[in-house]
Amino acid sequence: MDYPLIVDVFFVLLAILAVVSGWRVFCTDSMVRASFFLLVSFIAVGVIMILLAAEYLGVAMFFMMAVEMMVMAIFMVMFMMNPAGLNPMMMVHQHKFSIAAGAAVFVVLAAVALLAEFPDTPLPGDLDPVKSLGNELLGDSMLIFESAGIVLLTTMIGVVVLSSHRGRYGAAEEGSMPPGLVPGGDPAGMPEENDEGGGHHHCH
Amino acid sequence: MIVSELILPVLLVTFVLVLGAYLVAVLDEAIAGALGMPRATSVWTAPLTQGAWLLTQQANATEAPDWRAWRLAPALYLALAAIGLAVVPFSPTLIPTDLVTSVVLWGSVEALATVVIFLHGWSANTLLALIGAYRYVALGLSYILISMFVLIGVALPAESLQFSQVVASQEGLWNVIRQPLGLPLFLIVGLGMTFWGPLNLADSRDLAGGTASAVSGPPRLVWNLARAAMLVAFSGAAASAFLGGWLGPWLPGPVWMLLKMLAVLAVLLLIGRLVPRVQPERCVTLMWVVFLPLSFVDLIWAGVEALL
Amino acid sequence: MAVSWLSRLAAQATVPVFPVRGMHGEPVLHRLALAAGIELVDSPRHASILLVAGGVPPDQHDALRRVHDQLPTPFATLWYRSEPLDELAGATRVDDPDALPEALKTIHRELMSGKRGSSPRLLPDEPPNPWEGLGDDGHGGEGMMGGVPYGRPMAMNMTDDIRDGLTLDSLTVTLGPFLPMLPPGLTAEVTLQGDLIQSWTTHSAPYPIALESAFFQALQGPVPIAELERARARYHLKRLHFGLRLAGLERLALEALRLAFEPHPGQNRVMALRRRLVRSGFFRLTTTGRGRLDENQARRVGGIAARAAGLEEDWRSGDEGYRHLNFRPLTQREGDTAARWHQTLAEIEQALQLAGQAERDAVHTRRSDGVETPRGPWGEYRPEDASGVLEELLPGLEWDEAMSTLASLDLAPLSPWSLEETSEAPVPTSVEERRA
Amino acid sequence: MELLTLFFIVLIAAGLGLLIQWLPMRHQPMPTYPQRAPFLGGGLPETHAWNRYHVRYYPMTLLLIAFEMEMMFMYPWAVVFVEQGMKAVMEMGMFLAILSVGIVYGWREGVFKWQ
Repeated sequence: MDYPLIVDVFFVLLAILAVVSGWRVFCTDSMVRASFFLLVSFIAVGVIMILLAAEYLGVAMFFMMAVEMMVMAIFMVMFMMNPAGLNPMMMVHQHKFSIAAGAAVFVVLAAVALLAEFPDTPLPGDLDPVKSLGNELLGDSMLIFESAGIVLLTTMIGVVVLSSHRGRYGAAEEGSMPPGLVPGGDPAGMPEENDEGGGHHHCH
Repeated sequence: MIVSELILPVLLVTFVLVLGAYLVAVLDEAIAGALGMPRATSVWTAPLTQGAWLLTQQANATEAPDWRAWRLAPALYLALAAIGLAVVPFSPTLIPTDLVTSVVLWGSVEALATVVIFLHGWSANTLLALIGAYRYVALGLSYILISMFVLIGVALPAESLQFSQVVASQEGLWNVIRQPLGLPLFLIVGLGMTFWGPLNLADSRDLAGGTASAVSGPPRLVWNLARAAMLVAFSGAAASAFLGGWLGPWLPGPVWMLLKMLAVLAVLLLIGRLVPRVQPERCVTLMWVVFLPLSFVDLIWAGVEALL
Repeated sequence: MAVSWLSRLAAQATVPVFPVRGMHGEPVLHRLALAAGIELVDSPRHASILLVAGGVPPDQHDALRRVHDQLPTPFATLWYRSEPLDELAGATRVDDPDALPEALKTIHRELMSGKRGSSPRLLPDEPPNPWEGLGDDGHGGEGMMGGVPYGRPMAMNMTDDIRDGLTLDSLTVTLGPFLPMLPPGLTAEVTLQGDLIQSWTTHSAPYPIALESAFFQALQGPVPIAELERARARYHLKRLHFGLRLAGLERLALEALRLAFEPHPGQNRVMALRRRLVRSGFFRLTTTGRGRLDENQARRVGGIAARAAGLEEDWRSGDEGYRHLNFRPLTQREGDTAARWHQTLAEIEQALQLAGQAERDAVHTRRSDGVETPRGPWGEYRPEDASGVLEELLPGLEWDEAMSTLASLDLAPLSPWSLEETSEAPVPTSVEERRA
Repeated sequence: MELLTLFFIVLIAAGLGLLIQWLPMRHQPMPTYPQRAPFLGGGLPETHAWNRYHVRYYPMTLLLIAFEMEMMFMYPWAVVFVEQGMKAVMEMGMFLAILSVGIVYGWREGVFKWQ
């Protein structure tokens, strides 16, 4: 394919940016900084994707990662000691194992990159990747797409169940009880005390 | 080619951004004066004198700020405003950057703005700024879905994610009439992005200035400038998504575009002066329970309308 | 060259003033709020002049020094009816409220042109705690959390949250006495978890507020009800100004203030203000039904807060003069922030209506063993500081809710002197105008 | 080319933002420690403000992530909407219905309130 030299230059610069900021994630003391270094890394990758003509995916990457890293930063700050890194600390654990794992993954990926035979079919010039993506979503992959919707709905419900403190029937830790069907009656929809049939005991 | 594709767009964006930010300040002063607030100096010089004063004031520091993030946040916010304006078409040919997915890019500007505004409050390491930052995240994460729905709504008839195509699709009828819910919802997004007026949860009065409470001097100037610039960028997006961008009789396209941007700005600034600040918790509930379902309706409306 | 050009431009800017609200300093700040070319800002970082309006008790001088030192250079101080701190003996002092706006502008101009140097720093340039380089990496202390990194310890007091029981750090700060959102003089030790107030301990009460002399005369003998009720309406309109400004409705806040400065504000204008307030969404958007006082607390606070919680307590009901005007105390039921503002607006309207009626018939008060002040009944005792209720009321509220609740409550004790007496310096304007 | 233009625009805007801050600040001395103390109206904090901050809308953020995932499918879908006609309408209807269930459920459980 024919492309100007400047694309190569930008690719190299962005690749360096992605790797360096990815590395900085592990050497900064502040959780918030770590999250946003990761964001920078993802943005660099996103720009590379745009350079590779995957315009929608690249821009979507900015979008998704900005939101996701923001949420990650929030949760980091909520649950980690010393979230701002006022005292220095080590961000990495299990050094030997992680070095070995990192090296192994690098070798495997590098091998894939070098040894695999990539298809060399040039794309048609008038291809509109966004359009083909849309047609795919409405065509062959419709079922996958819709089931993804259902899966995400389950995720949402799971999230709400796990994290919401304020249930429909009162605070979660008080063992929220639905109100009775008659005033002062037993909670509605609760299983009987001696009923052991609930859920996971049934294996088959 | 270099001139028309590189230098001209860059100059155009810089010029509109700076001039627009100045006009935002002038317009806001004028609206305040018209609503009966005491103003001594002329509205035309007030932003300049205020800016000059901020340049002479010492830049404040806090005890242990996250220096780099603190200084970068206003500059990055300004850069995001520039990106936002860069995807806005001024005429069929005068488009600073005509990306195929410019509508999605605009969405990511919104998402990244949340990050930058959070950083501005977080880096100061002071209580009031920190509360402002976290509050803003609640708002930022709430309006983003509304914006997505509304923008997908305008992309439907255009069959494209490109702002220039969106404008072109409004040749017959502007989206503001075709999708009546779209513009009001999008204006809410605009107020949220710039935390202006009723949605000023980040830099509010009950936090003594919130994320800006600990900054002074030049960094504060850049922050104010960036906020105004973001309003300009937003008005560009709103004008091209709903008001038919460059379309209009008699006048040349770019002039129409600028006029429409001014109109959007005037509406936003007026809302900012007339509506009280929404309580944060209520704001999140409103966004999810009222405005988000409304944006569903808008999308369905847009979909049905596009097929008819 | 360029710099002098810049400072010439800066000299013409709207003067950003951070007001330190001292004792009896409110009236002049209300005037400044209406003055052109002056902006009252909320953070000392945004100001070029520190205006100390009214006296500051000696035990709060340290807090004043801290606020003074937080203004970025170049800045100056101006003392309005207040003795400058010893270190700042040469600072400008102005006692005439009419001369104040001009004085502020002059100081700003002189500051920008370099004719006047910046105010000196009062506190030594030292970190709050010495930086301790201990531990493995030269940081604060053992492990991740210890020591005093950058001169301050880290927040590491784990407490259970009162809303959802998550155990997370809490942050303890001392707020006030000059925080613009709090009543002037109020200091409190506040523990926050996130933006939720976990505990609130009031350390010092708000400064006493001075009422107009009409209320004092009512304790001596009969006074015209018209005068009394107009003074009441003015008092509440000024409170409304504060609440609306905090809610981001600057325009209506100024409208309320302008009404307060009018000698004979019309009832219909208050009604128009109320309509605009409702239409702007003030009651729906800025309040969430929190800040509810129970009966006991409401009685302790008295006045508007009590009647907003449904207590029909009003000295005026026992007065012959008022009975002649068919006075009946208004009440609300909810007793929360919104109800207090509804009650305030209703009472302003009622006061103006009573004033109009009383003027026609020249009705005077009959009772002089007590008076219903805007702050509550003054019979045997003067209404006292009620900031104790905050300790029960504010925990569990989010910051914005807490601040709007605070604005809707009137907690300060009443001063034994009237508004006219507290301005001891000679005042050039007539008494009639001063009262406004 | 568009990317290059965008790159320059970002560079200029961010550079301008940093320059305005940096130029006047070059020769300024560091503010004194009392000036750098957090503004609390004369009061002081006991500790740094950075702490394990209790973000009270955390369930909402999680809901948002799940939601946003689904939304990203919708952009490409919008492009082919008119082409596909009724099929796209049906799909959108299903999609929005699924999403609405999530929101209604979250609302009933009080997710959009401060925990």
